[in-house]
Amino acid sequence: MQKITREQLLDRAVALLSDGTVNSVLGWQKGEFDYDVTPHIFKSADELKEGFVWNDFCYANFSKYLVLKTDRIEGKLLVFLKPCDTYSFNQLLTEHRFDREKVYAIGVGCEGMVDVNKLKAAVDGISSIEATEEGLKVTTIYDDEPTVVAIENVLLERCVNCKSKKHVAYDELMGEEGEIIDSARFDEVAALEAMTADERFAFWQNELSKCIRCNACRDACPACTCENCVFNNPNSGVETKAPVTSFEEQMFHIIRAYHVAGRCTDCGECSRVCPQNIPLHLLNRKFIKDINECYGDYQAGEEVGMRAPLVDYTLEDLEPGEVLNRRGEDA
Amino acid sequence: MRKCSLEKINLVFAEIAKAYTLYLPTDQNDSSAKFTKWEEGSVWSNALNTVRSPKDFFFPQAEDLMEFKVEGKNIDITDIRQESEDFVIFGVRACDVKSFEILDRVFLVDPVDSFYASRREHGIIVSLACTKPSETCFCTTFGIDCTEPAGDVSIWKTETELYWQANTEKGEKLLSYVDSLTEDANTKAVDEQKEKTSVVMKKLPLANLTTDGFGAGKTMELFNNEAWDELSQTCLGCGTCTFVCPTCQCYDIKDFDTGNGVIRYRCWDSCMYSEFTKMAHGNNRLTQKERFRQRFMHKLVYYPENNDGLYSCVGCGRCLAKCPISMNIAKVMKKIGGEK
Amino acid sequence: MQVKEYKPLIVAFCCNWCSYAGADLAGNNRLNYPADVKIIRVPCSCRVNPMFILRAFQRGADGVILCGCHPGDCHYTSGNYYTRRRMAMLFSMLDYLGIERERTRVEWVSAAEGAKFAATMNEFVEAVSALGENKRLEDLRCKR
Amino acid sequence: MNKKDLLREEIIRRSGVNPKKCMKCGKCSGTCPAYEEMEFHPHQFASMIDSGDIEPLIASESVYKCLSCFACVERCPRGVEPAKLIEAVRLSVIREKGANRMTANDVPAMVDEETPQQLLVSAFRKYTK
Amino acid sequence: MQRIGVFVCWCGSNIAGTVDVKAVAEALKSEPGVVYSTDYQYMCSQAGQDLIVQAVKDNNLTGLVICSCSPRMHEATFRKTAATAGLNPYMVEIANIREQCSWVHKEMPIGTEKAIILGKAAVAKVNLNTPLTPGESPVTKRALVIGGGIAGIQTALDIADAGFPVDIVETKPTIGGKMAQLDKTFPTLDCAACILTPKMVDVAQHEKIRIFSYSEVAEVKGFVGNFDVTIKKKARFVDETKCTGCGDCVDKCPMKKNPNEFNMGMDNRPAIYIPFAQAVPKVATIDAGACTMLKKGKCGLCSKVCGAGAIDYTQKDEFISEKYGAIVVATGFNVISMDKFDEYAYNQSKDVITSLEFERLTNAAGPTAGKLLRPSDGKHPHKIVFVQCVGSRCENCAEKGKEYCSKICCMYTAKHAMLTRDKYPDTDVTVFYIDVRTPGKNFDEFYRRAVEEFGVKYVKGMVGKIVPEGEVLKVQASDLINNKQMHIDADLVVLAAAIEPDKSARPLATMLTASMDTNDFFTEAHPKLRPVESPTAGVFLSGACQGPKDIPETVSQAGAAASKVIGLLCKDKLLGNPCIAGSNELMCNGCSSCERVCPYGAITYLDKEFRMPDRTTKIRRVASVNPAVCQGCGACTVACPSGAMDLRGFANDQIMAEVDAICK
Repeated sequence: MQKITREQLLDRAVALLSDGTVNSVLGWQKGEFDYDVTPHIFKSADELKEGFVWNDFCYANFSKYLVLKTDRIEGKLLVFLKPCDTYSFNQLLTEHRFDREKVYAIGVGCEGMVDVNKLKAAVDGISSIEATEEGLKVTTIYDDEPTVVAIENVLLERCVNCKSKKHVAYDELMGEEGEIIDSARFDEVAALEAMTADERFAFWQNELSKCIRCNACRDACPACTCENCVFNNPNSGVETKAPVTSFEEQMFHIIRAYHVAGRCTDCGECSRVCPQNIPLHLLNRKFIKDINECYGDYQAGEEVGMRAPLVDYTLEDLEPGEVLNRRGEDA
Repeated sequence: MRKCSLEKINLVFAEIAKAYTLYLPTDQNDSSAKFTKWEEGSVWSNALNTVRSPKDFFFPQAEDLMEFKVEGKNIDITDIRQESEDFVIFGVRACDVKSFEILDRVFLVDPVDSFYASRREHGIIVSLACTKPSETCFCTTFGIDCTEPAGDVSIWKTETELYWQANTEKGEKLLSYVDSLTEDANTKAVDEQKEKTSVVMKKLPLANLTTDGFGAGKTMELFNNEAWDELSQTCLGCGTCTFVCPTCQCYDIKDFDTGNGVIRYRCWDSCMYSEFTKMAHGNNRLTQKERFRQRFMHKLVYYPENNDGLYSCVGCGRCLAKCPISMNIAKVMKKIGGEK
Repeated sequence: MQVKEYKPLIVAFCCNWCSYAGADLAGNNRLNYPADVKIIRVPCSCRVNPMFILRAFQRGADGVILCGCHPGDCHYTSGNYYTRRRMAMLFSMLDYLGIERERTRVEWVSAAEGAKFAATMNEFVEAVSALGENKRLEDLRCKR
Repeated sequence: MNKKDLLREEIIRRSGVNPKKCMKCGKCSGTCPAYEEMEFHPHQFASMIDSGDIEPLIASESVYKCLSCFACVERCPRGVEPAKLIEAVRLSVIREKGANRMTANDVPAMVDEETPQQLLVSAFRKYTK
Repeated sequence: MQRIGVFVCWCGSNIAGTVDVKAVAEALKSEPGVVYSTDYQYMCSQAGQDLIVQAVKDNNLTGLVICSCSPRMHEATFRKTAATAGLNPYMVEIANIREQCSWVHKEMPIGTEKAIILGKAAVAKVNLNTPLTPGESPVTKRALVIGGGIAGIQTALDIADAGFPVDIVETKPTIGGKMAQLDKTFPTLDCAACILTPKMVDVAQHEKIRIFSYSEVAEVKGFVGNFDVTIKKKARFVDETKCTGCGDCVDKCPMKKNPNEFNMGMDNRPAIYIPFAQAVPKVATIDAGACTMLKKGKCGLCSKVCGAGAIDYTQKDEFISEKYGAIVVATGFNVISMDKFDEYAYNQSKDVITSLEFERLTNAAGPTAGKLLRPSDGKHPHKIVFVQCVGSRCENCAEKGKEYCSKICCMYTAKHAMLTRDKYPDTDVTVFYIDVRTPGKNFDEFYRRAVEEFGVKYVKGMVGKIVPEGEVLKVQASDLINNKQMHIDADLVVLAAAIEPDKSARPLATMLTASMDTNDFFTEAHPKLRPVESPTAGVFLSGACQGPKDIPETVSQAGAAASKVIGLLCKDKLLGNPCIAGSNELMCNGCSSCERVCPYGAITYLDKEFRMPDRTTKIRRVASVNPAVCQGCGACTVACPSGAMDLRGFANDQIMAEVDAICK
């Protein structure tokens, strides 16, 4: 259950709209069900009052929209940013992808967002969801007794392993300032690293073969904002539209992870949006873990203007062979 | 109508698998279901439906069409098509069965798509009536009765029994293989089950969603509707909705130069993509709004206009569940078609 | 059917200033190494895009080796330092995906190290041969 | 590894000092206040430990003559920290003998008003394991 | 579609001995684009080249593949051949079938097979080659030298003598730098002033040289051949054109107690001053922080006594913009601060001094008029201790000293010790050293003379501490050879303090996009082969800004830098390497990744208006490569995620085509 209420955010948004600080609001709009919240640009107070929501399903990371939307909009755009979103926000600013002057950012405290897939696996036929202190009280269309689902059982993976409750960018903060968390987010990567090469190959083969190349991971990723993605560009030599072979599946995911390496803030959108539930964050986190281990701790988006590790070097960097064998011959 | 005990289901599968390649939904480790090839030990999933629709069996995401080699002025073409064998898709829901009709109207009209036609000919559809529809279901909107699935064979599942009814010759033949495992039955239990299901159907959140706002004569009005702007403004332009959709049928044809020849293949395309239908002069749909509109106009307006009023959506709810930003056809229909 | 002896296919990217010259020196000194190694000349090791390496594997290469000037000796002062990071990260990722780590290598070979070039190639070809054909990172369409 | 090398490894591990970093400038011995008292001087500890000549150091009284004032550590331009090397040798002497030369019980007898606390700390460092 | 001609060279038996050249020529005939294929004994011979030219004409060839020796050998030759035949020289690719094929393989079938594959790769590449023309840019025939020490002076004179105008920018009121402060120079012991001041006068009188003294570089824009530099002339409150340097104002100024920088603060100067007698320009400067007229509006004496009417209290900082073709950095060095070396008691006793202060003490124009007297009491010291490597070779004390060897200390300490013993034989001189490093012409002989002829005591060991006690300095040190500790009661201690780059170097490097090492020394384009060029084209390095150097080395490097500058300024136009990076603006995200990896600062960003697909316009930040600065390494092409950045001559599609051809 979120500590900040919908009304608090709504009042602030309405106030900023009416005093002319901003003239549109990027927020979450209620959907058909209690969980299908859609990002939406609200243009008026009435629209906000009718459709704005803030609940445990406001998982969408708005940062990427700023690249596309800020130059299409007159005046300033109010955007709500959860702590993890602020890292993407900074990273995009570092890469000059939008104009900071066009944005008014409100940092919103976040208690973790719900993974709808997990919730649906726990309860079939959801008709309504109510956030309570005990958890989510879910009623069904089958007239069963309402079920109370503990939030911690249905959190998004990225929230289970939340890396920071601290907002690293905002014009205004609503709720308390949190801390950077020493999370266990690399445990899964370490577990994979501990496997044999054959086991790892089998694991990834199984996961990546599910890919349908819908591009949701790329299109939701705040680091993937290329004007023209290499995978869409027929002249790039790697353009593909469908995962025709297992090589192309690997190719797509390796290159995508490589292109965002050092720039990925680990916001987790790729894994969330994947319709095939491929744990794509494990690819990005591998790069982050390697970068941390080999070149010193680095969190993309922590500050604006940081030099990403792959466009940097030191004279003492490890050799590629040393990096490969730093845990022994085959681990 | 024939019936068999659910306890014997694996024997039935084994029997079918002797004669055909059998595909059925099985549970995956991420709590989703997927059509997989039946093998000894496969467990039929209880899930309402699979993430990927069974359209993949007839219209796969990628398929090679031919191979050719150019040397000087000679082009050497090889037909690499492999004759398909008869196969059975077991447990297809009513909505998905309907989707084949929609695809047929695209691929089987002149000029017939021989790749698709061949697969359709060899495929046998065993449909399954729904007992526990989900909140994202809205098949009734398109006149589909989930308790009366079509297909070569229709089956109904009760607590203990499976009821079988062959609808076509292909279906009769299939049933004949499992004759010894089934017995004649009356429709009583099935009717009761249908009754129960229809009670749930009436309570579905989208039960009142209608197509009234769409239909002949409204093309321009709908096309110019102002709400498209707002609906499409946060669309990411990924192709998730089109790729999980059982009725989306757009594809691209591409060449892959292996170095020793060229493979011409086709693969799914998505009208959500900026390069979709890109031509020499450029793109004809320039913004995400136009691309977004195209998808829904096609499903709800253009397709029905060309196909005797048949909508090209079956209300399976996959896009509702999978859209990264939870924008979907139900929201579009309410906004554009006017809420009832 | 005649059983063909397995010959690995090795693509070597060599920077123009050091390693390519080192390979030339190996030639001048008539130092043998297997003909399985095919060299592609690039201005600097930092020109090598990970996509080139994946492309080589896709097309059936069994091993890819990247040679550049020794760190500190780059003709462009810093190119090989970037290469070092890029390749360390790429190879680590390939390893993570279960691709045999012996199939990729970075080696610093100066223009004076003809002997090292030949020795490196002999050693690399041997290591890749021991692994056999690259099955994990190939595009089956290219093997038809 | 022979005994000599083992001892050398042990001293280096225990001290955390790399004697190879020594550039033999002699600033440690130049700064040492106990120089005249010591048979072997701070710079010799660095070079003798590096070459494995540790037996003479163990046998020498020098390890107890070092005041542990750490002036050499402070002044060394290469970060070699000779006092830590001396302490490591001293510890191996005391540990080999298996007994502390000073116990906490001895302290009250030694304390008078004038004794600086630092001296006691130094003494403990020097005479116990 | 290209029309490619393939030319397979036998190289006598060098290639033909292991490669069946006829088979290679035959095999490549059927490759896409190939319309002509042949072989010849020596392709590089005149007859071979004629054959190529003829084939181009006969077959209307558009691209050439030469299967021959290494491109490092004959690429230039065959490019010229192509040009002769009327083709663009960059439409030629070489398949290296000698060094990398016939010479390293023994069996004919294997060599032939590989040669064919290498040939196919070259054909695949040429199919994608495009004609390239080197970019041209004009050269402004004027050089800027930043720093007016011996390095800057020598560079400026050499350039000016070649006929090119040169401007020198010097932050101090006079040029001359550190050398002007020195007394004698090792190892010949000639007087620094005697050899430097004539050069300073040469500079002042040279019609091609302008001196901007008391000035700084404020801004640098542009690139090689075309730098736009803004120079800030600090207000000196004296009109340089009027001041005659008579010194009347200096004598009359009442504010006499200001530390004299030129004498290392060991005596005082007035608020209006001329640093030293031979200053160039010999013009007075008012120290605004010390002048009561400027601070409080009272006094004005100098103005009254100035016969030339040169004093102008209203003078303001002035900004001058000038165009240059080349920039030479000669910012020099400083002695590091001794504040943190408590053990040497530098801050506790006036009698502990640095070597540069010692120079002034022994200089006839110094505070003691050349007599060696203790700063504390003016007495003659009888026991002097010299300490070497103070703050040099200091690994763990980055906040105190420097990790590197300062290089010049061994020699100047020997010089000081020798001169002291020579002039004052009653003085006991001890030098404490870690190593004595004297590589240089007549250097070691000089040091040995100090020991053997002049009786300087060299002790291998280091001073551990110095304690001032009454009139003496208690020096405690080790003598490692004799294995004893030494205690000396010295009258004077001289510290050979480490040197470091001038503080102005770092901001200057940023302006010039020239790279620096961690110690703030400028890095050279290549440590061995291009030691006087910075990696940034058009920026050259002279003197100690690149690393510690003595005078002879500085002067030779200054000359080398000048010759590089002259070589550049001689040209009317700069022809670039056409194999450079280029950004496809439609695909560029403006993310700055390429800019960050570019070692030459060749990439800048423009805000450009683009027509969007929906017919609106949008202003986007896009990368732009300066063709005159880019050297074509390709680092940017990989840093670019969208593939907008590509390298001409080694383009993505070309390299991938080679990969494909090899893996076929």
